[in-house]
Amino acid sequence: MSRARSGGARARPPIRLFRNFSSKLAAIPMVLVGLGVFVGGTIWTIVHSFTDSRLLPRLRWVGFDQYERLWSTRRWLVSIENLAVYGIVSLVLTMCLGFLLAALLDRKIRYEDTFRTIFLYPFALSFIVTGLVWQWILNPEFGIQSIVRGLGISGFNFDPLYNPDLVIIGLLIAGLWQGTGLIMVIMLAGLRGIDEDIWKACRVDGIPVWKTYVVVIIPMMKPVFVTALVLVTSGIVKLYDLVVAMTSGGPGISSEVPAKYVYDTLFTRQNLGQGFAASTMMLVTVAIILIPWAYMQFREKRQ
Amino acid sequence: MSATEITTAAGTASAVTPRGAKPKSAFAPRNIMLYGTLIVFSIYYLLPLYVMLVTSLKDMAEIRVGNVFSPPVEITFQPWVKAWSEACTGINCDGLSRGFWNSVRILIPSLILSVSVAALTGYVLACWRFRGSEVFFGILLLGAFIPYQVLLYPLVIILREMGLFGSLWGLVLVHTIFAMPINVLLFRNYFVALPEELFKAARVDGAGFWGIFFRIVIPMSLPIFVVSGIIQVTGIWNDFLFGVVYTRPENYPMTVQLNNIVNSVQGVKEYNVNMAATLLTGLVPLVVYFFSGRLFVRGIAAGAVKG
Amino acid sequence: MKKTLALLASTSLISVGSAAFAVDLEVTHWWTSGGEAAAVAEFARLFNENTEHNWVDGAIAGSGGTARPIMIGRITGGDPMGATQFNHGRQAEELVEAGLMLDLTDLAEAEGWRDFVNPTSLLDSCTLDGRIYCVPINIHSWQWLWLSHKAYEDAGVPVPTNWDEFVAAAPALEEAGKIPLAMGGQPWQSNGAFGVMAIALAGIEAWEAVHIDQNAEVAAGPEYARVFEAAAQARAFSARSNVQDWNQATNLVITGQAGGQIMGDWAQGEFQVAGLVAGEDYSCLPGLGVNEIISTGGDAFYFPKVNNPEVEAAQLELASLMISQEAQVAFNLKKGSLPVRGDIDLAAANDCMQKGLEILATGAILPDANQTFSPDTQGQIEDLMVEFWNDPNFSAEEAQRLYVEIIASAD
Amino acid sequence: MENSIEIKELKLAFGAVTVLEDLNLRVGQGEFLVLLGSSGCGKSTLLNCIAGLLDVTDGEIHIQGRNVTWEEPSQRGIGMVFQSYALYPQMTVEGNLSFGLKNARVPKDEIATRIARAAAVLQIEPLLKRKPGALSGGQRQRVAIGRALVRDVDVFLFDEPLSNLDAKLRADLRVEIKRLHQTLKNTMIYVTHDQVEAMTLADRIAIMKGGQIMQLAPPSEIYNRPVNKYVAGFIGSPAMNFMEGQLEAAAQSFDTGRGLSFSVQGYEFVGAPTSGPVWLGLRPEHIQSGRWADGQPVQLEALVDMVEPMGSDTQVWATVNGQELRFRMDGQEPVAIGDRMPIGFDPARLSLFDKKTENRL
Repeated sequence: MSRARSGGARARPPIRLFRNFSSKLAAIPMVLVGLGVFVGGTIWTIVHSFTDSRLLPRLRWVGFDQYERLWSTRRWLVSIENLAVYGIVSLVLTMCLGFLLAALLDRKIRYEDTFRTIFLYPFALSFIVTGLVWQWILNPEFGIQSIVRGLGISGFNFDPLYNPDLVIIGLLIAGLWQGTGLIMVIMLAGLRGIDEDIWKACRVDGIPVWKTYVVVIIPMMKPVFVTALVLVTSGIVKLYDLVVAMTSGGPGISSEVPAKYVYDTLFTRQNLGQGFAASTMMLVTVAIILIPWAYMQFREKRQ
Repeated sequence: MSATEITTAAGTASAVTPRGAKPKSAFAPRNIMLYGTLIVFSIYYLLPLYVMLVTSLKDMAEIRVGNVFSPPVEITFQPWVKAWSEACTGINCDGLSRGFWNSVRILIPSLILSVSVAALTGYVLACWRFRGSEVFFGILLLGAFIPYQVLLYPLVIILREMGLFGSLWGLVLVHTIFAMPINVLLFRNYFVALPEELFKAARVDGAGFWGIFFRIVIPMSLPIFVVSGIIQVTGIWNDFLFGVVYTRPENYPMTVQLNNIVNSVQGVKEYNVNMAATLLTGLVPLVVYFFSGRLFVRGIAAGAVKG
Repeated sequence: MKKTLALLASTSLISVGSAAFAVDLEVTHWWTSGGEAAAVAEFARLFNENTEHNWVDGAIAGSGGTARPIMIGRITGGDPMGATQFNHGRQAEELVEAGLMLDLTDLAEAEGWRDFVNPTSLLDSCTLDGRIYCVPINIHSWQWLWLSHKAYEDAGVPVPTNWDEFVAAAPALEEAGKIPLAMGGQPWQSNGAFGVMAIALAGIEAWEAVHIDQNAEVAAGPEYARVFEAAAQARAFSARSNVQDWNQATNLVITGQAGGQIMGDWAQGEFQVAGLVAGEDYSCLPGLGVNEIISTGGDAFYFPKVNNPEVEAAQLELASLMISQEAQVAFNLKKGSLPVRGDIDLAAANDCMQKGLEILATGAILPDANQTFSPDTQGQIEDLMVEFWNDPNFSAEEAQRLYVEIIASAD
Repeated sequence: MENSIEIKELKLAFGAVTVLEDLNLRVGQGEFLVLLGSSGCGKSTLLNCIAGLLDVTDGEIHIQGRNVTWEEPSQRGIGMVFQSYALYPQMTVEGNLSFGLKNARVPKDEIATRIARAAAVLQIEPLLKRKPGALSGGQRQRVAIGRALVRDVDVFLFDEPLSNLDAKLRADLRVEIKRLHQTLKNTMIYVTHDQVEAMTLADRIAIMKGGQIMQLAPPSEIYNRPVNKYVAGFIGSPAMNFMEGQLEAAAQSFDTGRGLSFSVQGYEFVGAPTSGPVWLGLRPEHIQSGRWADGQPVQLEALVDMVEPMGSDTQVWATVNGQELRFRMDGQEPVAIGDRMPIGFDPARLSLFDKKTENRL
């Protein structure tokens, strides 16, 4: 029957482009977004970082001037330092906390659904909302500080949002609150994917539970950790909304972050060249972190 | 001699009574620790929600005298009414209600378009690889790390050239673009994990690119659609930056109005109205979470963890 | 009223007589606090009542820093609004250069803006290559110290009449549990307060040398050293004001929790909304009571090009209306700012506004920092100021050194 | 139309890696061909090329006289059965069977007839309304076969269809496939790594290694006259004994050089015998022991190292003059470690391979 239909059998290989034409058609959005927006936008940005563009982009070259100024700007240096501190602490804590919570939930407990929902719901809320609520709770006049003082401990001081040395802690409290839930779910999914027999083997071998996690389970969950790492890191690099909603970079410039510097210079200060230089530096940083990782992934696949 | 006897006695005893700890009761120290830790963490996670709720039900006088954690003495819904329909930005005093419907109008097309484009792209990458497709995938993944601010300006230019700037569709397009990296990753990983032979069987059965996608792949992919859907609902609903940059005021989403209400302080900061507005804004994603949390975990297990 | 109508008639003559066509004109601005919203509502009311057109309000809350990028994005993105607020000065310079703004010269000449706008420097900052591109609508001056009578009564000291008295009275306020100086955490507030102190304490000559000639030597000199010392002192006075927004800080003064606040004349609106009476409940010291001088910054409206003759006609009508006597009076009374016209009677204005008008009449005016520095330089100074203002260990000398660096490379 | 399938000079490469090279194969009308080899030998790849699921780099594939090299899989007139069954989980059994026919726009009543016929042949009528998730492994594979059956094609392709089943089901279904072939008389190409399946089912077996067909022959020939050492070692369980040694062409004798030598007179050489180093292959089941060793042309004495009783017979690991040998003996015969016993065999059943080329001599 099918034979009858295709009497004129094609003996020649078709042109490569038209083979599976539909799939090529369906790949167009990806190609356009990848090349047009991500690559194109990035190149455009890098090119304009070597100009003195102000409010509107223009191609008047100034070499590395923008970069020289960038690296002699205190606010940028503070921003980088803040991001490094926040990034490292938040990465470590998010991973640890996410794993801890997932491990606890994985101990065949009762009300697992309830606990899981409680840990995950903040992820549904925007950073704007997160920032507002925690700003309110950490407000020394209404929030935790006043409650504890009300209990009679009058010397209690906890006003991270008004103390330049502690403000990163304030951001972390809110950031972790919002972000750990997703990581917990990913870790939980990873834990559920581990063969029950592994647990049995470890029990038979008499390995304590904590040691089983550290020595056996965590190494087995490498791909899960990689996924989580990618998610957390990409979020940290983009850290902006939370800072704007909670502190606006204050007190002083003590909680400024690079993304905010980029936004402010681009749009408020109307200095596109400088903003583009800053965003190029952010991209370079990301690339320094990502390229070795991508290379490793690629090599692993080859083997 | 006596030493031998003692050993024997001990040996006998151990033969009679089972060794090792007895099965744990519900109040074993280990369980208390387990649940104790969970409850402590639950307090940390629930505290803000509680504060928001309690504050939104108090009137301003009570807020000024009490602390944030005390329950309302007299429950008032006035802040909610005000947040929804009366709060002012500039000279418009219609609260969040207008923004709510705008957000719905933005959410639905953005959700449909971004999830379908991501699913289709993931399908191409998983099942119909072509020369260079992996390179494009790599570029997309790198895109996930580009700070939005970097692309804000180029996108203004792209949208302007397309004549979409300021329109609802321009914003839908922007949401679709920025949703691609992470969602394509999810879909691709999920589709790669589907048995390859199924795909071959369908080709032998004469199903083409679209036939396999619609008849075979989609019906098997509910969990990952749920995950992608949830991520998109929250992402799009909570977006502030794109909403404000790429649309005009009559299309401003709810978050922009939330920001306006919270930031346009007229006299004293009305914390109760702010909290009510905050809760109202977060309501849609919260409801989505509460009802599909279980599917979410299952989908994550299938899509994000493998590969 | 008659005059307004006459003006409107003349406008419609210019605008090819198509005024009968109703247009929804979207107007973006960042006026969202109580007094500001009331003021802008006056514009909207007059526009809706006196023309066929419709005011579509595009308020963006936050501050100019939040709103401006959105406005610029809209204009450069090819989806311009009907009219938009900018501060006087250089914020919109490049947009005008790029030909994105409507040329208002014909309207301005027909109505004779140059004859009644006072000071004329306001119109100059709207002018590029002899063409006029914006409508100045008010004059805002930064140089005010707002003082709460209640706070000083509570502390049992007389209300100061100049900065030195204010400094002297500060310890008494501290003792009474008051904050001597209220200060919001936003960068522009720190920067603004510093600017005020610079004019008042360094003197006009030094200020002009730094701002207009961008003379770094003067910025490094003893006059400015004094300013930085005073700012360090003010920083100590304001240490306990844990607020972000400027009107939150004003509220501390209104409620008597704080002694005073250095803030522009827009704070006036907040006192008014709160029902306080100038001279009785609060007082205001222009130029910190030291140098009675005001800077003439303010707001202006620009009209992006839309290439639609009907909308263009409506834009011109709005421009004409905004500078009309009736609108100027209604708007500025609510806003607490000074009108841009020298030919109107503001008998209804209160004590503080009258003071401002008097100073304006004597010509003791300076341009605003927004007119002298680019937004970029302004931003750099803001960064410095906000850091200085919030870090008690940041010495005045160090701040001055960094300030000099910025001035040296300013544009 | 003598050949059902003809493959000419087939080449398949992924980038720099060549998987199949210059492969030629002819499959007769109604023939049951088994592609046999260990994993990674290219047998499944070849099947996928025939099915059109992989695009070939070079060469031609003809099915029923038609050049189908660039046809879509569904247009090639093939049906295919997969190892993992590959049933569409969201469709009922009936839906699975009809999916391909619907895609080919076969009329409804025709679909019904064909499904009914296939279901009857495979005895899956009661399962038609169920979904695959509710079926056992054996039932699923029947449905998968049914899916190929309803297509009413001349060529069936099986890709390790029994590998996911347990031993007993595998044996049952094997018989059933054989019976199906006898009834339908279709051309069938069957990929497996299981030599029992290959030997029992095949008309001809193609043994593959490294993307090339080593030997294409009926099972008995493969078993008795393997063309090279690889094929010889691959087929047969337990595996063939191999001895390294020297062949004396003139004397027709073999010498390990370590104290064991015997005559190979009676061995059928492929060409003229030449002296030189060789591998000598001897199947364990061709070695007679105990009293059955009497009368064999070659007789030796073995020392028993290890014994594996299997019930029906016993496998013995022994040493003969320093040379390890495995052989089988009757399960009822007594044997113990350390026993010495006579063994014997017929050189006609030996295999001799050149040491260097490993090809049959």
